Amino acid sequence: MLEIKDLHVKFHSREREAVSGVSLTIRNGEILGLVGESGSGKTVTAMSVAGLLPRRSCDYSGSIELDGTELLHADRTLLRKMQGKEIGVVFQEPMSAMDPLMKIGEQVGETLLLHHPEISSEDRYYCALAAMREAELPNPEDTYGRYPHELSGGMLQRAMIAAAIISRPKLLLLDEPTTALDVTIQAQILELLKKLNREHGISMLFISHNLNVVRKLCSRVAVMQKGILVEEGQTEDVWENPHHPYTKRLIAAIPTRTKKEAPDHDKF
Amino acid sequence: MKYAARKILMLLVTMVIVSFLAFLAFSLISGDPATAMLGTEATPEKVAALREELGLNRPLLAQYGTWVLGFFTGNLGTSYSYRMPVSSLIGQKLPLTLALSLLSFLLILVVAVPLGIRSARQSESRLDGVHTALNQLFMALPPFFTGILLTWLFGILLHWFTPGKFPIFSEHPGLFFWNLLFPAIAVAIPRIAMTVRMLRSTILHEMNQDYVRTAISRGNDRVGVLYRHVLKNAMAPVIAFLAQTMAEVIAGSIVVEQVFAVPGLGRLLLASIGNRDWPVVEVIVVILAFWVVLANTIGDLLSQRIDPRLRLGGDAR
Amino acid sequence: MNRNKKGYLRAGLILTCVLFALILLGFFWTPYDPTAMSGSEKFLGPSLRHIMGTDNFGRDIFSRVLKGAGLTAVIALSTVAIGAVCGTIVGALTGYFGGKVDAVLMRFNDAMTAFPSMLLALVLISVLGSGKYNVILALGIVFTPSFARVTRSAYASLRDANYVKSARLMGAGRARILFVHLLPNTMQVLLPALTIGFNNAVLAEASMSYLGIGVTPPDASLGYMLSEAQSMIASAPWYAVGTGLMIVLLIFGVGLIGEGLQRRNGGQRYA
Amino acid sequence: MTNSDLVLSVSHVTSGYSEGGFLSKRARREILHDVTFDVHHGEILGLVGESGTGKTTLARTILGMVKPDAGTVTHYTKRPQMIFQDPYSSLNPAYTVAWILEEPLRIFGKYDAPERKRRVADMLARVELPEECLRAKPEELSGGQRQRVSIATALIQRPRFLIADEPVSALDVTIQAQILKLLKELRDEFDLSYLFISHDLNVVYQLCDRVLVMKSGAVVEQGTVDDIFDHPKNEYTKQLLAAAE
Amino acid sequence: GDGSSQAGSEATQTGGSTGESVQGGEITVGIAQDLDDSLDPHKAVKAGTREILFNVFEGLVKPTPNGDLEPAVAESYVISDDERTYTFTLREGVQFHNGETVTADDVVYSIERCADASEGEPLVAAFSVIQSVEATDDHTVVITLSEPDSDFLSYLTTAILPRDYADEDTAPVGTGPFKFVSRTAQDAIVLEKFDGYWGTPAYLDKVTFKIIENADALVLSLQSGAIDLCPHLTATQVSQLSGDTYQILEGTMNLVQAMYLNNAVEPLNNEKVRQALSYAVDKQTVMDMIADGHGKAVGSSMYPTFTKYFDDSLTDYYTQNIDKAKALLAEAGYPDGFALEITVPSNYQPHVDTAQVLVEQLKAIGVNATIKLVDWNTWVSDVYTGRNYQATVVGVDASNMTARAMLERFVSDNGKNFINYNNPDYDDLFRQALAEKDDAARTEIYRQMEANLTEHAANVYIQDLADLVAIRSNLAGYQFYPIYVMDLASVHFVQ
Ligand SMILES: Nc1ncnc2c1ncn2[C@@H]1O[C@H](COP(=O)(O)OP(=O)(O)OP(=O)(O)O)[C@@H](O)[C@H]1O
Ligand SMILES: Nc1ncnc2c1ncn2[C@@H]1O[C@H](COP(=O)(O)OP(=O)(O)OP(=O)(O)O)[C@@H](O)[C@H]1O
Ligand SMILES: [Mg+2]
Ligand SMILES: [Mg+2]
Repeated sequence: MLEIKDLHVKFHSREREAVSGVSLTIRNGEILGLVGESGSGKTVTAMSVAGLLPRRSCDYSGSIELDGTELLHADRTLLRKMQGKEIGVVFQEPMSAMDPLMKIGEQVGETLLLHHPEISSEDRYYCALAAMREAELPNPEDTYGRYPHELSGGMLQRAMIAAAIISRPKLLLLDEPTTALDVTIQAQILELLKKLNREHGISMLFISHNLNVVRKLCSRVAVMQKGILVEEGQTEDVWENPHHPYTKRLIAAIPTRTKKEAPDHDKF
Repeated sequence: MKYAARKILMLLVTMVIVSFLAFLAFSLISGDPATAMLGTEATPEKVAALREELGLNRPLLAQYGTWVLGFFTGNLGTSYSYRMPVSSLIGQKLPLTLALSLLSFLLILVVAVPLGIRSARQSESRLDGVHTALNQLFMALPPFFTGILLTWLFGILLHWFTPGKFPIFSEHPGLFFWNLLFPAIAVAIPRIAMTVRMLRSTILHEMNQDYVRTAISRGNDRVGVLYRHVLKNAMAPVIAFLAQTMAEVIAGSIVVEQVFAVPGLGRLLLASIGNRDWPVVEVIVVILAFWVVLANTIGDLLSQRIDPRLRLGGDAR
Repeated sequence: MNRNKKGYLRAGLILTCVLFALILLGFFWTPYDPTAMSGSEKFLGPSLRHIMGTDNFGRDIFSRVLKGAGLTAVIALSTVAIGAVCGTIVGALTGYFGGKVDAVLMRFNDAMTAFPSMLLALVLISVLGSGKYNVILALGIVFTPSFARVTRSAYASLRDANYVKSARLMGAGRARILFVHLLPNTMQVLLPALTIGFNNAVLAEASMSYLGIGVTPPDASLGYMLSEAQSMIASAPWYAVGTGLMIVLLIFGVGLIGEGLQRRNGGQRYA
Repeated sequence: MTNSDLVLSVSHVTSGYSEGGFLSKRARREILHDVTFDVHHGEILGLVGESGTGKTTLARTILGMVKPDAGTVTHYTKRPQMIFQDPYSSLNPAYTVAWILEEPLRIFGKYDAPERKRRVADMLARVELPEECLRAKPEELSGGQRQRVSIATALIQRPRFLIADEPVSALDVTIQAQILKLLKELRDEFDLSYLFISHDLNVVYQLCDRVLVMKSGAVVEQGTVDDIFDHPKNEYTKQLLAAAE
Repeated sequence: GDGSSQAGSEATQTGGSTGESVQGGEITVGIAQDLDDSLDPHKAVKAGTREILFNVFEGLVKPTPNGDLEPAVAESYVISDDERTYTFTLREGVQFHNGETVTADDVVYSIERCADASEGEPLVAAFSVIQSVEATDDHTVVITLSEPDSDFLSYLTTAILPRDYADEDTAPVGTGPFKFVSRTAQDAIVLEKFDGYWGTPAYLDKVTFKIIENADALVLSLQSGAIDLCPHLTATQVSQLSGDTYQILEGTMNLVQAMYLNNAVEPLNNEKVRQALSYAVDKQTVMDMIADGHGKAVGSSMYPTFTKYFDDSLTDYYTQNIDKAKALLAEAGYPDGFALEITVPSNYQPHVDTAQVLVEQLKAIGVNATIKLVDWNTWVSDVYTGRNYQATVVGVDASNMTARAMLERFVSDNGKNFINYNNPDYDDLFRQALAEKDDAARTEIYRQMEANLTEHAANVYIQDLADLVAIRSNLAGYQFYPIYVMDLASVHFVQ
């Protein structure tokens, strides 16, 4: 469904390519995990898909096709038609990613306003409420009229998800959606994503540097390092049998609850 | 509403402090109103008698008390030098200064806001550097210098207006504003440049915020982002800035009134300080301070209406 | 935005350096004695002999502008120095410690800023009397609150930085934290504020002298000269233009530096 | 267990923040409620709990940055230090690493310049940073390098007790592992005791000897790592463990 | 329209175009000083206020352009042989602007008001010789003096006010050819022709005095044609008026501009030093510099339009002589000069300009002079009343047309002796002059007093400033007076 071929992105202000030669596919209804160290180009890859590259300040090549539509080189008018409607994006920092002066509900409904101007504002209101309910926001009628600063991080992240799914996009890009959250809330959001994937068949690109999380959610995983895709495969395969040394290190570094080598209890 | 009430209370407190400080300052300033009034006719006996008559021998606090009491009963006192009620004296001057200040402020709004938005939108253009430099140049034009050039060019060489002539509003409203326009321009030019700069960088700052990326990801185009999201967000700091501008415009008027011989509050203030005509000075100081504090309070209240985060009771700025 | 980052700073520095070099030169040498009068050379237009022409006493305007700019610059610099030092100390104390002192001082600050700065300067000059030293003092006092405001907010925002806490844990004294650890970090906002302050000081001094309540002859600051020039605007427009231009260039140069500094910070801060 | 065994004892501490300004009345918001625990010599005590429960507040109270309303904090060592969660604001951006590392010694005031230089170089080597870092300003360093510099500054005065407030949560997983390893090594080398704050249970499990679990400003459970992880008694602890699975 | 200023000549000087005079019309007069003063003619203290109130008020007698007094509210008067009783017969049907007829009671009220000494000095100091004022009938007022005073009559130009009227301060009512209409502070004073005037009525229907304090703005207003008539311009200002919209009349200001010296402070208490300063100054250069040569040099405290008293031989008593000045300084013990602070009121440009020229001239003899500009009120309190200064450049004028008004102030114990002049001979002469009944002899004594001031270099005398009046080309009839007034009753449009 999504096909990234040989993607290169280089920012004018940087020496090194941020993304060099990444090729990826996401199949219908699949959740692909993208992991890698900070600065490895995960976000840039996702932004290229979403049409959010700052085109003036970087060079890019390759191709990105969503169901046969070329996105990377598409003009802004076409992109605008796809953005929000076909591709939804959920960003890492929900607080700064929401317009602080716009009501939550209006932000959730904004995609509809832009892509379906024919829908009356009343209908839009109900659609927004429905989407918020779907994203398991408690008490959506009340939340609709609130402003971002009045909500907790977890609620905001749900609102972001509601906004992203309101127009039933084919593809959802999730850029570290749980990193800023508490473990308990993190778990709830992951459940929610699983449910959406199950019930609506939305494909997802899930970016994280938390391998445990990726393992819980994704069927396939891709590993990036310094702009290069170093490994890709079924999650369990990669887990059990990492090939690339970086992947190996990454997995080794995961704090697990294995027994410590030398417990020194004698001090107690 | 609690917020508004608190702001208004603050305003009153500030006004009381200001009026008292002003009063205190007069007692420190060298020179005595009675001597000033008598001029070359002053003899010690005459001065003493006049001081008695004016109540200048009473303790400072008592004088202040009388003044405050009078203020609230609508009696602003009597000018020492003009021997007429301060209220009617100010009444003749205030409209002109207000008109001048409001006109400059209007000019600033009308010119600077579109220019600022434009300049932000064109921040990537090749000419941006030139625009910024020009903007800095305009910022460097002191109103009294611009004023002199304007009178020379339009008053003397081109005869577009008559320097020093300010027709009464009720008689020639058109001419009144036409003649005020030139001083207003002189006051406005550097402020316009500052406002453009402020708007530009605030908008650019907002443009770089994450929520703009979110908005685009939903399918907004640049214009939509600007008008639906960015401008609203840029508004709160801009309003605070404009409030400050509004406050400073009146100070700019004081100087420019001198350049264009506008018979407004500024000139009355300067003359009254020279004459040690404290009843007049006190009222003008209170009016000016009220204007400044009011502008800031209105700015705060407006920002707070726009930005729900401030409704928690925080301060704009 | 990136393209011009350095450009403004450089252009501003060059312009300002040239002007200050001229001004410095003016302290020791001017083409003519700036006070020497000549009945036969009244109101000469700009020429090679007198590049800015002469005034009603036949004095060379360029020489006077140099001297006047010198006085204006000295006043503005001293004013900024006083305002910045006092303002920084007040701002540091209130911003860092907060609490009641802060609240009271800031209320006082608000009351001070409720007077338009011109008015405050006027009142102070009435108390102190006119003349250049009093102008410096008065303007220094007038500008203190704005510096205090800027540094206060800088200090308040830095107060909770972790490196401050760790410095405290290590046993650093308050003065050391305020002026060794924190002061360099306020430069980002203080430097642009200094340029703005300088420009405001030039403007304020010029306005006051223009109104005849600042510097008095035979000291001639640019503002006083401009008020002289205004009365001759029809017969000697070059006088006003030359004098005004000097003010404009001074402010413009320093303004560019400020612009450059702010862009270097990438900050959008306003003093 | 004697008192000489303790580096810190916190007993019945209640603490919080004052709110409100000049004209509105000041209210005290209580964050910590009756917190009691000890830190023993040489141990790493983990502190877990969800965001906003008051873990940082507890650290501040221990270090005297927040005055407790009730209860006592007793230190048995001198100059306890802290490593902060955010490596980006824990180093003074105005100075070079060399200056930053030397500053604690200057404040300490016992050593002359060459001695200070020597100690700085030693410490730099100890936290495995290259020499050229000395001339760099913090902004030129990566997150992991910064956290190493923070650790070095915290240790250069040779404290015996260190509070680490989520020292790795802002870092990459691979870097996290390195820093945790370093912290462990330093414990033995410098004879340190830690209070290690984290919300990552797995990290705590790997590093700590004992764990405190906090919820809403109160300690709900404490015990050795094995006890807590294998036999959680408190409902909240169970939830946490389940979420971390 | 040549307004040469020899007062006392047979022709009344008038200024303006020739042509057929027209009744009616309105003009705007520019004035450089605000009337921030009481408008009560007895209380007004500023010269600028009195200058304008001249059109609104009259006394029993009033001055004429050639320096005489002519009956005004009084139709005639008789002075008794012992010069102690003045009997005035009031003119029939003189009206106040409020429509009421002037009665003897009003006159008595007005004179007594100015003679009241209950608050120290009376409003008109010379009225302290008044013993009684009586209305013998509705048309006759008798004033009795305690001792004869030959100058007494000239003080009776004091305005006659209606008796039961309380608002003179802000809405003055008098008997002059113009009546007061309104005042807007710092903006304008409006006068209208008074139809009930007893004498030759004014030509103009309405005169607006437009206040433009800023000398520069004044020029701009002239250039733009907003003003029809403007007195007291400087040569610089005049030089900027081009074209033939205006004609320029030249008179003098009727004042003595000098660098007044505080005779009581070091080193100015040394006569040689004062003389040295006088020798250092070249009056002509001053006039050239500040007024393109306009103005009349003076050598003592008397200005030329007072022809009767003016002694022209004193004018060139000190001609610039640097060597002599230096020698005098050396004799006085200041071979290297000294520092001198000249305090100048900032509100009048010619004085500021003069001071700047003086500073330059004094450099030649090593005197390092600096200017201290102060506002008028500071000048009054520091210099004039406080006498706390070294030197000051101002102009001193006469409040009425007597030599005494110019010379009395230098008597050592006079309250207005702001230069602290202390010369026993001078005090003696003044006593003699007061006692002298013969006019010629008294004039002679006054001239001796002038010479005394000059010889002892009481001040560095400079000039009577030129009074340049710009008047629109189609206006005529402007008259110069030997005192500081502006008479608009004779100004009229011409065809
Ligand atoms: N707008 C930009 N201008 C210049 N460089 C950029 C820009 N955006 C990203 N980069 C650079 O591109 C590289 C890849 O960044 P990217 O944000 O994709 O990393 P990431 O894998 O998402 O890291 P993280 O886990 O920290 O989010 C980095 O070196 C980054 O500095
Ligand atoms: N300086 C402060 N003034 C007032 N309230 C504060 C302050 N600092 C923290 N709080 C409040 O105290 C509570 C506890 O905060 P604390 O920072 O101790 O939590 P934490 O457990 O460290 O959370 P995290 O895991 O997010 O760091 C929070 O509700 C917070 O809003
Ligand atoms: Mg990223
Ligand atoms: Mg914390």
